[in-house]
Amino acid sequence: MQTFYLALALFLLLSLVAGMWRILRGPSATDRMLAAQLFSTTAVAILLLLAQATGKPAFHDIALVFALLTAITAVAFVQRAWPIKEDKHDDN
Amino acid sequence: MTTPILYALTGIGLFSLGLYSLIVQAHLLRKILAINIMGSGVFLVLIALAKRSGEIPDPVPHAMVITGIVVAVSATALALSMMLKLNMETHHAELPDDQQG
Amino acid sequence: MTIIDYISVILLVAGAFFFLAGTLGLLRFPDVYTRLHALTKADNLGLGLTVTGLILQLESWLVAGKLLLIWILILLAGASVAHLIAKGALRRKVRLWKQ
Amino acid sequence: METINLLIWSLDSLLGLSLLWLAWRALTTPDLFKAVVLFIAFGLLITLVWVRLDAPDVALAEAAIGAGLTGALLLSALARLDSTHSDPASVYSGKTRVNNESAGPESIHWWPFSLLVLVSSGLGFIILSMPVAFMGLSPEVSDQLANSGVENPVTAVLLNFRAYDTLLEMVVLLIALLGVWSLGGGVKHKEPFPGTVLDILTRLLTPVLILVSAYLLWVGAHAPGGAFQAGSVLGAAGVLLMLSGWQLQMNIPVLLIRLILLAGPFAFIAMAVITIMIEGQLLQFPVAQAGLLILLLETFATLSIGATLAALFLGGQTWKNDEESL
Repeated sequence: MQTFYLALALFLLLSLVAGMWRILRGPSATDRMLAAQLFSTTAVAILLLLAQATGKPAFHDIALVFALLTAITAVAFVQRAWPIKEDKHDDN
Repeated sequence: MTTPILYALTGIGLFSLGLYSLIVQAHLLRKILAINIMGSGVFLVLIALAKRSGEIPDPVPHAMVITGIVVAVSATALALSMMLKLNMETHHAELPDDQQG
Repeated sequence: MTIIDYISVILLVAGAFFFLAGTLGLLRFPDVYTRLHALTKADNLGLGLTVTGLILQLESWLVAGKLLLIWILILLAGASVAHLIAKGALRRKVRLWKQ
Repeated sequence: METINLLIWSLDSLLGLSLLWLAWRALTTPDLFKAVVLFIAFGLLITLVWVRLDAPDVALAEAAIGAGLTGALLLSALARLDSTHSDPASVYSGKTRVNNESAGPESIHWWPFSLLVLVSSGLGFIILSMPVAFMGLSPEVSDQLANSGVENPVTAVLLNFRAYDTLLEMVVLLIALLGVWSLGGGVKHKEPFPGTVLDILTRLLTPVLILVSAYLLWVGAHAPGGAFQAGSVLGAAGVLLMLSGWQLQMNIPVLLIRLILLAGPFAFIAMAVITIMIEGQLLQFPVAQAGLLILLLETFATLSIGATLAALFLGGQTWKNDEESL
C-alpha cells in the first residue's frame, strides 16, 4: 500500500509540474493565477497521500492550513492586483 | 545520493541563483524576490543537514528556520514599503546607480 | 489486501484521474472560463475522491473528520474563487471562446 | 523496497529540480507579475520539501506564510507599483521601463557569473565532504526534553532552551513594523465592494482561521505547531478581513492595538525579569511550571505576531482611491 501512495503522490506532483506551463504561458494574468490555484489543491492531495504513506498525522495539519489559506492569494489578486485592461493581450 | 545531500545541493543552487540575480537585476522587486530565494536556499541547506541524524531530525535548525521564515516575511514587507516609497518619490523602482545600466 | 483496500485503491486512482483531467483542462482549454471550469470542478472532485479513499484506511474518526474538513474548506475556497474570477473576467470583458 | 526507494528518489529529484526551475524563471522572466506568481508557486512547493525532510513545524510555518501572507503582500505591492506607472498594463506585459532588465540567456554577466560558479562549487564540495550521518544537537535536546515542560522538541528549543532568541525575534518583528510605519502613508484605502460571495467567504473562513490558530497554539506543546504558526494563521485572518474591505471600528482605542502589538515582547521581557529573580537565570523556567509558562508566553506571542503581520500588510498596502475601478 505504501508504494501505491507514493506512486500516486509522484503522479500528482508530475501533473502539478505540468500545470506550471500555464503560469509561464499565460497569456493573461488570470491564467497564471489559476495555475497557482491548481497548485494548492494538488499540494493538499499530495500532503494527504504522504501523510498516509509515512504514517505521520502531523502532515494533516499542514494540509488543513493550506486548505484554509489557499483562497487568500486569489482574493488578493481579485481585489488588488487584477489589471483593468488585460483582455487586450489575451490571445484568443 | 541521499535525500539530505540532494536537497542541500538544491539549496546551494537556489542561493547562487538568488545571489546572481541580486547582483545583475536592476528592478527592486526582483531584488527582493532574489533575496527571498537566497534565504530559502539557506533554510533548505539547514533543514537538509538536520535530517542527517536519521528518523528524528535535529530540532535546533528547525527552530532557527521557523524564526527565519517569520523574520524573512517581515523584512520583505519592510523592503516592499521602501520600494514603494522610492517609486512614489522618484517614479523609478530601481536604485539610482542602476538606472542607466 | 482486504476488500476495503481495493475500494480505496479504486477511489484514489479515480481521484488521480480527475486531477490529471483538471491539469489537462488547464493546459488545453481555450479561454479563462473553460479553464476555470476544468480546474475548480475536476480538482475538487479529485480531492474528494482522494479524501474518501484515505478515510477508508483510517482508524480514527477524529482524523477522518479533519480530512473531511479539509475537503470542505477546499470546496468553499474553490467555489468562491471561481465565482470571483469569473465575475471579474466578465466585468473586464474578457472574451468568451467561440468556435 | 527497491520500488519505494526509486519512487522516493524520483519524488525528491523532481521537487528539487522544479524548485530550481521555478526560482530561475521567477528571477529571469521580464514580466513582473509572472515572476510574483512563480515565486508564490515556489513557496507552495518548498512546503512539500519541508514535509519530505521531516520538518512538519517548518512546513506549517511556511504554509501559513507562503500561502497567505507573501502572496498578498507581493500582489498588493505590485498593484501599487503599477498604478504609478504611466502605462497601466506595463508590469503585466513585461514592458517595464527598465533599461537593463537582462532577461535572456544571451546577456549573462560573466564576472558575477563565474565568481558564483566558483562559490557554489566550493559550497557544494563542502556539502559533499560532510559526514553523511551526524547527530547534531538532537541527543542534548532529547536528554533535556523532560525538563522543558513540552513534548515537541522544536517548541522546547524555541520557547525554553533558546527562548532569548525568540524574545529578540519578537523585537525584530516590531522593528520591521516601526520601519514600515516610519515610511508613512498607506492608510487611506478603499477596497472595491467585496460582493456577497467574498463577504460570505470571509465570514465563514475567519472564525475557522481563529479556531485553527488556537488549535496550533495548543497542539504545539506535543506536536508540530506553536506560536509562530498560530500567529501566522492569525495574521492571515487579518489580511483576509482587510482584503474584503473590513475596517477597524474607530471606537476601538488605538492604544489597545498598540498594546496587542507589544504584548508578545512585553510578556517575554516580564518573564525574563521574573525568571532572573526566581531561578537566577534569564528565561530559565522552573521545571514544574514550565509547560504553563510556555503556553502563557506563546499566547501573547501569537497575538502579537498575528497583529504585527496584519499591520505589516496594512502598512504596505495599496491606495488607489482616486481611480476607483469598475
